Amino acid sequence: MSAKSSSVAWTEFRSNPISILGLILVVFCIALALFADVITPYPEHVGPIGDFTAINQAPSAAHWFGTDTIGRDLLTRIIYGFRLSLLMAVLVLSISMPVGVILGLLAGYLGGWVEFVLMRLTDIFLAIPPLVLAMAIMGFLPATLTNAMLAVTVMWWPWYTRLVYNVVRSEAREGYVLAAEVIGASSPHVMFREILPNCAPAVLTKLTLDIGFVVLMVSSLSFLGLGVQPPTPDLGSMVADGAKYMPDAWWLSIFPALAIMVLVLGFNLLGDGLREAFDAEV
Amino acid sequence: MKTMTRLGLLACSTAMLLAAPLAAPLLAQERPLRLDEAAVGEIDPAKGADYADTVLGVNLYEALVYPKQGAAGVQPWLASDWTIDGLTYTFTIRDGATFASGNRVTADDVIYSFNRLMALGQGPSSLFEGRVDSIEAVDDSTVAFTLTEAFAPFLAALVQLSVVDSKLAMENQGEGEFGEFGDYASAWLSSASAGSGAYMTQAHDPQVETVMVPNPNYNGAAMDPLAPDEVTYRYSLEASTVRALMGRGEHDISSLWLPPEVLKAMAADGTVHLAAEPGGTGEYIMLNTQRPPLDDVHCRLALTSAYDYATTLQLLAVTDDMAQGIPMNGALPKGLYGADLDRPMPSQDMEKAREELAACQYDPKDYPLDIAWIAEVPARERLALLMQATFTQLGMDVKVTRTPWALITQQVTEPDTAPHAIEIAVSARTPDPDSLVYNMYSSTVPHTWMSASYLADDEVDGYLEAGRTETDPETRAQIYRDLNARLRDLAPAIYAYEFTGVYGIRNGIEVPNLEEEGKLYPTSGFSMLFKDIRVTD
Amino acid sequence: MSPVLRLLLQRLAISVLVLIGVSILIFFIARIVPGDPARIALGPNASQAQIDALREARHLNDPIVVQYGWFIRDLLHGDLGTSLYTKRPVAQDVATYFPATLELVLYAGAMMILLGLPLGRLAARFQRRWPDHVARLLSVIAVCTPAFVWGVILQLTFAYIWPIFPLEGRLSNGIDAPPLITGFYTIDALLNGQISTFFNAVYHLILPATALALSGIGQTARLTRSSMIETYRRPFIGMSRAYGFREDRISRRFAFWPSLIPTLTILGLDFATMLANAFLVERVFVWPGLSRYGVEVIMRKDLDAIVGVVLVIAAMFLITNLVVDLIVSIINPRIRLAERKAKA
Amino acid sequence: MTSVLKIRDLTLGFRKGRQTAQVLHGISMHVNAGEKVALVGESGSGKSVTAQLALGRLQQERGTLTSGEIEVVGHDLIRHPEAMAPERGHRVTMIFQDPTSALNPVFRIGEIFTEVLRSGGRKVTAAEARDRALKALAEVHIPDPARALDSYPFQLSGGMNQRVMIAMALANEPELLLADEPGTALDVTVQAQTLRLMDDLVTEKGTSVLFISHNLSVVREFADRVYVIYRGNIVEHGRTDQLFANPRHPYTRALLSAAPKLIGGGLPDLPEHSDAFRDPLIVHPGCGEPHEVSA
Repeated sequence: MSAKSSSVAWTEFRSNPISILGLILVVFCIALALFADVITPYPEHVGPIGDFTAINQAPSAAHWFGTDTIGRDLLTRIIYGFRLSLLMAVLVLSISMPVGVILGLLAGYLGGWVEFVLMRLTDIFLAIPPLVLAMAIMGFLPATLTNAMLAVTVMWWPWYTRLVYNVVRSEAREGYVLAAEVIGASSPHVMFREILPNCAPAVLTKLTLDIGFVVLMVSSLSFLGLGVQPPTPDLGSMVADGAKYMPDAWWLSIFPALAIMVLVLGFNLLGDGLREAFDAEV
Repeated sequence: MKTMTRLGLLACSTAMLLAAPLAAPLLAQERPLRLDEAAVGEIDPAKGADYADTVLGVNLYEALVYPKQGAAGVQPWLASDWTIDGLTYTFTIRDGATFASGNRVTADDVIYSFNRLMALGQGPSSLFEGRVDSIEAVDDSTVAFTLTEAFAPFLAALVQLSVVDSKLAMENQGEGEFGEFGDYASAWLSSASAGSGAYMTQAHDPQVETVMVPNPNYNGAAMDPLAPDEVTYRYSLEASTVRALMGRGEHDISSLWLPPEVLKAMAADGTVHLAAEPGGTGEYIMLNTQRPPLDDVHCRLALTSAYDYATTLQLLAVTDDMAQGIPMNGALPKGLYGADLDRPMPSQDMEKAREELAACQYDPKDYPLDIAWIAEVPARERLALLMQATFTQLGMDVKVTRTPWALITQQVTEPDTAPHAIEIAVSARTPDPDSLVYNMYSSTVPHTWMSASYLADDEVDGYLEAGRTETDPETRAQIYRDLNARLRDLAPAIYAYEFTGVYGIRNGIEVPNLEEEGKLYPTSGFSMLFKDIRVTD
Repeated sequence: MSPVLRLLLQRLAISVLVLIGVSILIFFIARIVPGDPARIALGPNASQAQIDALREARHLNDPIVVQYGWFIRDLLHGDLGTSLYTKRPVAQDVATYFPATLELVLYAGAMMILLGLPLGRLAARFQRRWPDHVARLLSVIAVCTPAFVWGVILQLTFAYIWPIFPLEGRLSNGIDAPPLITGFYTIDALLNGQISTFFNAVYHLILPATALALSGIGQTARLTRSSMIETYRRPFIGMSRAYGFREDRISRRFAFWPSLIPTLTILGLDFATMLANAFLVERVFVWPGLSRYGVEVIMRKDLDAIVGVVLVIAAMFLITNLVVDLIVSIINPRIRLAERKAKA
Repeated sequence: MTSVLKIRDLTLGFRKGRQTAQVLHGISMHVNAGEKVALVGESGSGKSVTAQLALGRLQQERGTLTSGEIEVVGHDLIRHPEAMAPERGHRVTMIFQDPTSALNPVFRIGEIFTEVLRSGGRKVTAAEARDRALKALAEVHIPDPARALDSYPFQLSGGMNQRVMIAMALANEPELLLADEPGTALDVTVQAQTLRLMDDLVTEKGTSVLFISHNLSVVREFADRVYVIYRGNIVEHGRTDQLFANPRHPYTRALLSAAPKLIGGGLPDLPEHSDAFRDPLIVHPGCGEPHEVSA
């Protein structure tokens, strides 16, 4: 599973130019998101305030990506869109990942009825395509940013549960776990100290890949009008809103679409690189 | 695997080769007409509520009366004439009026249709609720309504009573709660038409389209010889799709809800011309008079003064001489009694806004203002954002929410859950101001999206009741002018602008009712009579 | 009982349990949300009396567990309630719109398999050489781009700028739908011998199916590649090479089939993703399917319809997984012949 | 006397990034027709890569650096490794450590066998293939050859699979059989049985064998001649009787003294490392390489 030490993994990672490209893209996007206030040409355009004299302008020197239907600079909004997407992905995963991991540990290690209940529950969640479940939840709740994150979080944890469960099931038969049990280590100790570290490469790799996929999911929800609400800049709703003006104002949806692509691509390449480097099963 | 791949490729390439010549639509009809609407089409006239339903209703069915062309009031339609004797209205059905099924239109059909409308309790039933004491057939072609009390808007309201073929309906009724009438053919009439209108349904799918063909037994107002011989009314097309289809000549008339940029781009292509359908619809930014701080009239007046009317109109402009809205100077759109066209149009006055705000008992900082806009109409987002930008200048904390229509209808039932401000288009459903303002401002009506201001003002209620019982047209007009003045003072809404529907029409299609002077039916949707449309290519 | 049959029955039982779980989950979510379902169902003009009557008729005053009982009873009678959006029974709507979605998804699924598997196989065979790099780059881009973006791009490019394909819909204007047999226009057209309708339907399927399939193709290619690379490391491939099996025979047969087993299992999940992505693609191409219906009912808080759509999609997903299990057990002799081994 | 395998001053290195890992440091060895030669060493000593080089496969991989000479059944595999392609499975075949994992799990024995008979593009009809496979399986004393052909590898025992493997290896009458730790994964008695079976058959057919093994007892029983390899260098070369009777290289001696532990397979415990293990090659009398004799 995690036969490779981290230094070997790093050497391997470094030798793959595609992984490095992923890392660069990720760092680039994060940097844009972090320093959005400084970088963006029109930071005031993040909100509802636009410039009604400069509506739907094609890309130009003043507005590299053009302006939107109320005259806001699209580049500015895309950069803030990065910030929002990343923030949402981090929040969603920082809840669903630990929950999923702990439940997976419990199910895999304790077995018995705990395993049965948790894994059947996981099956139920995994039996509905994630986007559909998230949409359905959004269908019942008011469309707000918080609810969108909640919906995605609710459907995301089972993936970690299943992943960790599978790792635990194979690790539990490994010698070191048996050894720890023989010397009378407590269950929490075995779970968290012995097994958990061995799940880390798989979980971390999945986490990296998932940042991309959460961005994808959230933007899909927004595309359908079920996620982030205006005037908050969100890449998915920018694509949806812009699509109405195709093909005349093509920049309105093409640039945000490319932005989603770049963001997801970055995390995917990085995640792939990590997977190969750690030889992790995801 | 190898063979499978090859087969797949073969199949794909063959399909492409063979499909290419089929790309051009195979037109079975000589004069097809294809148009679309944003909403879902409901073809049951007893359930229809919005613009698309009205268009379907006037083409598939006939009502006893119809709005006058190019003027206020009503004209004969299915009824050839009528008499009013106190509270009794007696209608004579047009000679030879026949349903598409071949059945003759009789007084019993009118009675069935009215009872059906009231029993189902949806759609236009509220126009008649509690107003009709009895309805009876004087003879086969004469029907009499007796009212409970004087009700001036009654005649105009009848434009919304579509007459259903009762024999056909009863043959097709299902099990239901209405005794001998079963389900009042509720299920069946949502999938097929049974009327005497110029067209009848050939196929209907509420999510996709309604296909209509001429009614062979139609004998109503003359049909243009070039009228379409097949009409496809399509639902929920994206603006970009409509634009592209029209560019390819695969679509004829766009919906009313295209953003101005799209209309403009289509017109610029040279294959499409624009036509406007003004009148009858006000765009109201309803202010919640029950929730602080807007329960104080000064706070409301601050908003109406601060509203940027000029930019609004600028955002609605399609071309130099056409826009999706015109200025409005009160609660009533022009063309209705009581709309006074002489008054100046409102304009933004930040000075006055600040004064009013100072007079308001609340500090705006303590009360964040939430503004909702209807998710289904994207162009409204701009106006919501414009408000956010303007009101923020007054020192208010403004939040904007995109809310789906269904959710709005739910929120507005309780003043506490309703937003502070929401832009809603309200149309007069009949050629009478009562059908517009009564439901909006009477304190006696249940809370609905039309009454999202929750106004409770005795003076307003007084005018509204007087307008209903007064039958002299001139006195009535004065009542509505007084009402209008009172509503300006109370500011239960920002009267943002009067909505003008702008259609993109493919060159080769002529819609005289919209394009020729004096041919417009001033009630929203009533001009879209397919029988009057000419397909010239 | 054959092992395959036994496995299938076992899976079927689990699927039914899971489906019941899904119904509980979705039912309770639908009931705990704010808002009175009766009020929502009746619309803004309803009187309190009408609302009370509907609450009574639909057992909304009973405890939620009892309500679930009623719900299941109706469900077993094929009654999913009434849609506010179309004002028709949800079951009827589902029956009307589902075939369109299924047809789209099946064509996309076929594209995913017919293009994704060979692409992944090629990448694995030429690992770390240019066909691999090209295939990987293409597939990662395909995976990272949301289906709606593909839809928008394909529509813009191939229906607008170069009007090769139709913009939207299932059939051209003027072509009538074939008589209803399966609801799949392509199949119904063929069954009725309407060749031109068949090609017209296929012609309309190409763009939306491609938009839907692209991320699946990428995902399949990636999975196939990594699974085959794994297989290439196994001793039996070393044996094949030591015995001079031709490299393309190995790639097509001896490494491919063993790799397919893990790949297929995950392909089932990809198919589920497609069912979900259909929501996005149908919106772009105005495809009159269940997903588009789903979006509309979700936007309108049409509770009965939402529950119905989610249940149908979950059922579809479970059926897909059953089919995948069946295929895997046929490909994998270990499962097929489990019994014989037990005897031996 | 003709050599089916001739290696001279062969070096092998793998390049990774800017570094090169040297695996073979110039080894020379040969296998004559009909001869059974063993290459003995610990894992990682370079014995398995030698087999891969003899198949012409390793040198075609990127990052592989070779020099010297390697000639198998008359082909120069340094310059033309691709020449081996049609010979694999025919003139040169191989037997593996674990027969069960070396047989493709999703194909029937019959399908794999047919592929073996057809390898290198030879035209063999299905009926003909089945016929030859049945005969070959009968030769290795498989009780019900027809049933075995219709079975999947996991349905047969390890011993049966090894017999199948041997039948496949010999079905095309090869000149050279590479036996890479043959049957190490099997039970000791089964391993011994199958090895004896193989030995009988190769002796009968006159096939040359290169044993690659760390198992000295196996080597002692089946090999005519032995090369001992240590970290990429051949350290001792002699006839089996000479070498076991009189091991002269310190490494060989260490190996032999550890031998009891090694019997029965399993990974050999590393004999304690000593600088003496790096002593130069010791060749027993009469055992020189062909080029040295002729030179």
